[in-house]
Amino acid sequence: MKLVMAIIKPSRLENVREALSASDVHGMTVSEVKGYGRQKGHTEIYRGAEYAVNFIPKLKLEIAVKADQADNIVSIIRNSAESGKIGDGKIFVFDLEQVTRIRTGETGDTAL
Amino acid sequence: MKLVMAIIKPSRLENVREALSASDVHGMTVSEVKGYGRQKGHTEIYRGAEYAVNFIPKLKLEIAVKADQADNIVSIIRNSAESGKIGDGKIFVFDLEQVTRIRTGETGDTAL
Amino acid sequence: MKLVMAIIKPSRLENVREALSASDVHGMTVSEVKGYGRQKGHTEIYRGAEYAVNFIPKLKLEIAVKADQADNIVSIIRNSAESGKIGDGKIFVFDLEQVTRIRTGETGDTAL
Amino acid sequence: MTSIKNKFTAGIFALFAILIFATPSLAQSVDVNSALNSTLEAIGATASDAALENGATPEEATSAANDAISSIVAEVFGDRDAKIFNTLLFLIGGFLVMWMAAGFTMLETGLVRKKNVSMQALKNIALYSIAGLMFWLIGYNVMYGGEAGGFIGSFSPSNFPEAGAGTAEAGYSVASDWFFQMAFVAATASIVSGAVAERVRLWAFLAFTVVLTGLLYPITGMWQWGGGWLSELGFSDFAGSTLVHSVGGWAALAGVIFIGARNGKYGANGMVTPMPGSSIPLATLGMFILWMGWFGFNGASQLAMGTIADVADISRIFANTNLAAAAGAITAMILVQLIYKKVDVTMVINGALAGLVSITAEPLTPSVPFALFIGAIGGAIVVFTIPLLDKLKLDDVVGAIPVHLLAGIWGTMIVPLTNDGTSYVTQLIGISAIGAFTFIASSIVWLILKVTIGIRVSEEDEALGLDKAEIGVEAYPEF
Amino acid sequence: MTSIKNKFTAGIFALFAILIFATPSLAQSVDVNSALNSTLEAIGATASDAALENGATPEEATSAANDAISSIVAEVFGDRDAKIFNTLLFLIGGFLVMWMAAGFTMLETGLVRKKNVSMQALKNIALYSIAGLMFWLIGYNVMYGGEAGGFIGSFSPSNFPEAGAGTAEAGYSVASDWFFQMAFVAATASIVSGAVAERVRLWAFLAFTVVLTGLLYPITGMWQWGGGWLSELGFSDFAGSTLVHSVGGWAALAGVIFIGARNGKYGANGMVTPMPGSSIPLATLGMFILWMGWFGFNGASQLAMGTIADVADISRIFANTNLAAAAGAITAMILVQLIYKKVDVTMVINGALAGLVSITAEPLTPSVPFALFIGAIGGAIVVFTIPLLDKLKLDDVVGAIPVHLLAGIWGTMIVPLTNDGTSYVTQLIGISAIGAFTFIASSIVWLILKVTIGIRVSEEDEALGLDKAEIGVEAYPEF
Amino acid sequence: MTSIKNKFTAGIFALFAILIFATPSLAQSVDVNSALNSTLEAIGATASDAALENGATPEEATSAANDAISSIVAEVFGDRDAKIFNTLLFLIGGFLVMWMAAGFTMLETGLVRKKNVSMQALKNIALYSIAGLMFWLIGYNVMYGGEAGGFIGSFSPSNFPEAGAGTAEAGYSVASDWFFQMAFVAATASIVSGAVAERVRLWAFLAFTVVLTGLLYPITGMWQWGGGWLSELGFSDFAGSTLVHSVGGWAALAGVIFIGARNGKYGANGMVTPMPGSSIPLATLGMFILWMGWFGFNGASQLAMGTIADVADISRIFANTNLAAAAGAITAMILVQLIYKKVDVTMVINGALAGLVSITAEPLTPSVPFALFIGAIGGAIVVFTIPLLDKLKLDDVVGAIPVHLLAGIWGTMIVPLTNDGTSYVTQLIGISAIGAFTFIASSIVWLILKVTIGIRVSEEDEALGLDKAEIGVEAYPEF
Ligand SMILES: Nc1ncnc2c1ncn2[C@@H]1O[C@H](COP(=O)(O)OP(=O)(O)O)[C@@H](O)[C@H]1O
Ligand SMILES: Nc1ncnc2c1ncn2[C@@H]1O[C@H](COP(=O)(O)OP(=O)(O)O)[C@@H](O)[C@H]1O
Ligand SMILES: Nc1ncnc2c1ncn2[C@@H]1O[C@H](COP(=O)(O)OP(=O)(O)O)[C@@H](O)[C@H]1O
Repeated sequence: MKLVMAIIKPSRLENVREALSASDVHGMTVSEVKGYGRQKGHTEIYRGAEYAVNFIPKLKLEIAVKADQADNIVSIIRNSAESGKIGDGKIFVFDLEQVTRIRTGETGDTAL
Repeated sequence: MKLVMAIIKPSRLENVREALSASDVHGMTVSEVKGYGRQKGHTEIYRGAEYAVNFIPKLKLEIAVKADQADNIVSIIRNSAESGKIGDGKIFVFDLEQVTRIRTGETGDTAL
Repeated sequence: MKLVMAIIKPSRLENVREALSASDVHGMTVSEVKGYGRQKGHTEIYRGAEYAVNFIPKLKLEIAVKADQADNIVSIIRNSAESGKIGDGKIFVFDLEQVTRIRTGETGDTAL
Repeated sequence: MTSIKNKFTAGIFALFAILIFATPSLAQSVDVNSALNSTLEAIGATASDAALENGATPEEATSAANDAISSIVAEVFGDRDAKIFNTLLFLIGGFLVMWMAAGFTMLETGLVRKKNVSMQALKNIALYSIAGLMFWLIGYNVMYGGEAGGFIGSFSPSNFPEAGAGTAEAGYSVASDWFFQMAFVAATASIVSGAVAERVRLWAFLAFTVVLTGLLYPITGMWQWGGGWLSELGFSDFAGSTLVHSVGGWAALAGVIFIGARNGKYGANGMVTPMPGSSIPLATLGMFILWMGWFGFNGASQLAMGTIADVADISRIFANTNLAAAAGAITAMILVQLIYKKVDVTMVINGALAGLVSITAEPLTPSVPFALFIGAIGGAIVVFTIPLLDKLKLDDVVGAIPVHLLAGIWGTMIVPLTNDGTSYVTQLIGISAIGAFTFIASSIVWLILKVTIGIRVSEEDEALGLDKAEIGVEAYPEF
Repeated sequence: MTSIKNKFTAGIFALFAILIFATPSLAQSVDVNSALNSTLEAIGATASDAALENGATPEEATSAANDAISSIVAEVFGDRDAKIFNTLLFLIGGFLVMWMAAGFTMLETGLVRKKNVSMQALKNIALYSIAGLMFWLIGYNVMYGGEAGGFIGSFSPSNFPEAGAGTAEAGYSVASDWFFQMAFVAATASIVSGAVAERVRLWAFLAFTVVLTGLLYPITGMWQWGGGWLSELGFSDFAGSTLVHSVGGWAALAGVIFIGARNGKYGANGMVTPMPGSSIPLATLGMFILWMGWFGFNGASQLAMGTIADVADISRIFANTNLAAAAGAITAMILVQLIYKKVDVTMVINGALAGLVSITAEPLTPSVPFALFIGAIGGAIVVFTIPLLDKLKLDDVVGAIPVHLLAGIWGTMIVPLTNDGTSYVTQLIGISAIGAFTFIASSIVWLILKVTIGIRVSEEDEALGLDKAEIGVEAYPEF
Repeated sequence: MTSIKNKFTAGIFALFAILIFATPSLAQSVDVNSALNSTLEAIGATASDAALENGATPEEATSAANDAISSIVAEVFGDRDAKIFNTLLFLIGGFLVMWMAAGFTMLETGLVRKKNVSMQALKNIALYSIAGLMFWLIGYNVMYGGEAGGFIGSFSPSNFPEAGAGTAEAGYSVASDWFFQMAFVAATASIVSGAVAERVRLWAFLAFTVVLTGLLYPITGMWQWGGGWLSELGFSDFAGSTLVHSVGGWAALAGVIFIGARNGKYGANGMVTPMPGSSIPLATLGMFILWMGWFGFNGASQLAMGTIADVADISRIFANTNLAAAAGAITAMILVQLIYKKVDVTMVINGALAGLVSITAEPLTPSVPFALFIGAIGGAIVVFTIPLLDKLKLDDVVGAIPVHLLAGIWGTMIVPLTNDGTSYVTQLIGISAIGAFTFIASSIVWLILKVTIGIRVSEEDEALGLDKAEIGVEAYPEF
């Protein structure tokens, strides 16, 4: 199994969620994060003093999938999250050794 | 070493924390997340317009443990987080290559 | 590629960010978390009743880097995040199988 | 003689009529004064004629004429202005006490957890609305429509004089008094709302509010302010430490007992799990709003502002009220510092409010040192009794019982210290009678609601938070 | 006679002296009293001389002089106090209506999303400031400087009497009236601010505010309150259901149409995506502030407090205003419970406000049951029309159009039910004329702004939030 | 003569009877009226006797008696009402200025970081309480108990007339004046609280507050408002640009210097790290509360409302105060847009407040264009001096020094422009004397506190946040 972790723009969440639910994805976990990459922060003024806003709000999606689904999921996310502008984010894939569903105790692919 | 990542219901946190501290767990990191899985969201009404609440608040626990502890920790979490109702959450296990304690620079198992 | 995940004290963020930008790090994702480890919580009083504050606010940094950079990044974080006091945090390193830049579709090292 | 009397009556009516239609705003003084002048002249002539008819000397007649004129001038303007001042006092006091509804709302939304904030806001909007409705429908007449020494007034809606009728026989306009008194009953219901927060069912709470504001509060109110048996007995409660605050506190206590504590609040071995409020600044704002509103609450309870003595008394009440609150806050602050080493700001907020409740039974007679003493003890009461209630597993979310019930009893009991016309025994009788009635009647209402529609949300809804469960709108929604 | 005259003079001097030392004003007493003195002297002498010339006896002359003096004394104090009361009414009413600016700000910052909260705060501070400036610069005279039956006043800044001049010929001080009326125009602009929130460009909105508060509101205001053609026709709008609230609503409607809905609000197939407000407690606080301020809004629109009849009417207005709001809130609460099974607190907030708007056109004549009815229908209007507007894809962020425009029309149309002096036809004419003028004129202004500086932020800025895009300061910053 | 006297007595009894039944006060009328009665009788008799002794005819004597009585009737009601109006002004003004304590609290909790919000709330509750206590204990008499031209008053607690005593010799009730003045001293302490926020030790700050409100403010207050040397010199400060705002500003400046900047605020090379406030809506609410309260602050500083001239002046003050604030806000808004391209709402908030502070030294004499000018410069001052203070590494968290000290100096210096009775030199002397005294005395107090109990929290506690370190209660707790 794989864990697909995507950093996306907050405004793309609905798009991605809809695209994924059309595919075979059973669940997802989302958290609010801030980040920077190519898209550097910008300077802001507060009470006359300039300061750097280094981090830009993003959302982090974590989706556990069967190993063979990973590539497909990545491309679905890529397509639905893309706005073409800098700061669109990244998709990371990790190996996921084991999954347990708390309610039933099922493990492995069936627990996804 | 392994990283155990669990998505649980917010109301089970105290339970899980107590169960874990009774075991050999030295630390834990928690974050607020939202998610969906089998437990889909529900519809809500705001000012007369229906809308889907797709994500439900959950907590994410991350616990780094020695490789051989992982199974035990998973089952402790499973037992203490279970409410038997849909939406109880999932436990993921990842391989953890390296750990460093910032304060001392220790690495590996002793850094946990 | 590796994912370096660091739990640090909130007050050290600026320090770490500056140290990293001096190195070859292209991006970072930060989230607010709470945790405990050696540094246990403390008790607090609210309206005359004592209660345990078990979790202490921390920040979690996630940085995807080329495999050979990982050790260097870990030591930069270690040095810049250290305050020498308990609760300084931990640095975890995971294997990162694949990276995709959403905007361009680039993958692998060039997507970092 | 009859013709003279008739002339007089006619003259006075004419003068009144002129005043009503001409004086106020846009009409010109010239008209007013020429009309006024001839009216006065007529009155003077009539008086003088009467005197002469009665065999007075011309000098005596002149003097009689002038006396009549002087007296009518004094009556018309002195009385008019006094009545305007009195009514104005009720209006200003009224909007200040109405404003306390916002104060309770901010205090209570600040002290409940994030997931129950919208519900608390809704409950407090609803209770203020219901209080107005019920107090109009029956409350006011249950309270003020009874006979001296009685137990209950009459059951009928309030009636205000027609537009332009301009009657103020009581010395003030009836509607202004209604408005002022209505805001008091709303305060009583707000007290209950805070205590039973975070687990009470919305409609059950509102049903209780209907009975409390339409019936329970007005009945005990009748006993004292409605001129009933307690007032005949010599009980004294200037602005309602007992009639408003303790009544709210007793109703809250009954509610807390019948509804039970929030899940997870009390663990095994007397362990208490605090559930910190969602917003300290809003709770602080609520306290300041209440503090401000209290100048209307206590000050306008002087009930008259048409003499220098009255307005000076109101000033004295303002100063005492303010200083009792200050003493309550400072005492609570020092005590929590000494006992707990940190200064829990919610205790200080409660301390200030307890100071205010304590001085409410008698804000006029105490000299400042006494006012400070009364307020300080109020502040101490909350510091010591809030943990005590937790020991008894009485889960009062916002501290309503210590602040309003206990400090209210204290304030009422201490009245005889500075007010010679009162006695400790009578005060005790009043407190006990009102307490017993309110606690028992409230318990019955809560019980009936419990066995019928239910007074507590499901465990699941409570865990989820009432905002999601019953309102559908989160107080502070996220992405 | 000289001796009498001398006596008189002496007496008047005594009066004069007493007044100087007894009337505790600091600076102006001397002027007032010397005026008083010479007036009294002249009146007494004239009356006495006239009496003697007409062949009166000395006694009769004395009596005539005394009568004249008595009446002038009555005038001076009766009139003085009436004028002070009237002015005081405007001052108290004024600060209460000014406070509504804070109410609108809290309501609207609470109902916009987190990312647009600072912008909403800024817009509302700015509009209140601009309203004051423009209403001074031209608005007040456009509204009140015209001829009876006319269409527009004059274009000139307001002028207040010099310090210490103490004139109050109109029955009140001019500056107090200006202050009170200024707060009304600010309310009108606040209504627009809420409706077009979350996407309007700051400076475009402020430009619109300049025209609205300097010109549009004053023109239609002139037609009625300025004594213009509508008032001659017999139109009736006591405190401004139409003149203030509907005018704000029409301007808002034009704005909403020209600016368009927020991105993502309306999807395909009539799908509506709610965008929940950032803070329910702040929205609730805003409602309570507005409710409080409304006592000034409606109460002080009685425009006079110098007679018992006036102050009794104000009291009646307070009671009716409060109960109409309560009825609006309760009706909305019951309806949303029945229709949606949950009680959306923002609907209840809007319901209370709609009750207030509804009663504003005639808060005096209705008896309580009528006031309740009027308010209740107001509450029902918001429950049914808020979703309707969404069907029409009119994106009104805070419900300004249902609350202020629709309930405003309802309140104005129902006036003849309780006020015999009015007719449904005239009410309809007034509503239509004012609505047509305001909607068309506002549309033209919005259109000009649209094609010149632009009225809508970029899509990107809208997604980012106006706080970051135009203000640079987040409302609730994080780490 | 006896018959005349008897007639008189009868007439007076009539008057008396009328008063009893007509004057709608509840308790005290009898006393008032019996006093009134005997006074009238005595006056009538004396006047009549005097006339007879001077050889007047009985008619002349009667007339003299009647004149005297007429004048006393006029006095009684004119004076009674004037005193009631004056006292009412203090009471209304007082609760409005008291409300500013909430305004400062909201402003300051909104502008400090999330981790220090509870502490800011606590400090402001505590300082308001302490201000009341200290101003009663010694402050009021230090300020008002001195001799004309003096430097300091006496050291004794305030004493208010007994309940029902009804004295108002000063033209108003003493307690109402105390209440009003007490709210001013609290405002002064609130200013300091904001400047030294986020790092001052709680108990050190409170100790400073004790000295400031009991001693420092009252001493310089005595110099001017207490009738001391500055007032003899001709210094002019209507409502306290210098006496309240600059005094607060000087004390804050001393505090900021001795406590030092927040850790991390100033980096190497003049780098400034902004620390954005936790809640813009609360800061905005604070500004609106202050704006509202300022009508009491400036308006009631007219000190009298018993004549038409007075109430007209108060109206003028309301209009000027409002427009100066508007000008301050708009000026700040335009300037930040021009300079920084974005409109920092916290600057606009400070701009409005600076406008208010600027007009406070003379809100009466300026015509509107001057008031706008004075306020606008105030707004400009904050925009330019806030970054300047950062250059000087003076870390003033909420902008208290630019708003209250600098705009306060500006407002005081510009008084002679519109007020002929004042001179620039005298204004400068007053500003300097008060500034020097307050700054030096405050510095000494801060220094003593620094070397004894310490005025700054540990670096660790500062990083953690004062809410956790000293309060134990987070302002917005999470899971
Ligand atoms: N090396 C990295 N490690 C972790 N997160 C990253 C990394 N690079 C980018 N991110 C995350 O992805 C977001 C978008 O990246 P950025 O480089 O700005 O956009 P793009 O990928 O379009 O060039 C960043 O805000 C950050 O949260
Ligand atoms: N495939 C998945 N990837 C990531 N997170 C998931 C996945 N499935 C479920 N989750 C997380 O676990 C939570 C509970 O899962 P759910 O399926 O609703 O309950 P249950 O496991 O009891 O059936 C979700 O809200 C989500 O946060
Ligand atoms: N085993 C663990 N798994 C996950 N997170 C941990 C673990 N141990 C510590 N942490 C995180 O690191 C933070 C600091 O660790 P702690 O042990 O308190 O400090 P130190 O490393 O200086 O001894 C904790 O608050 C927690 O968030």
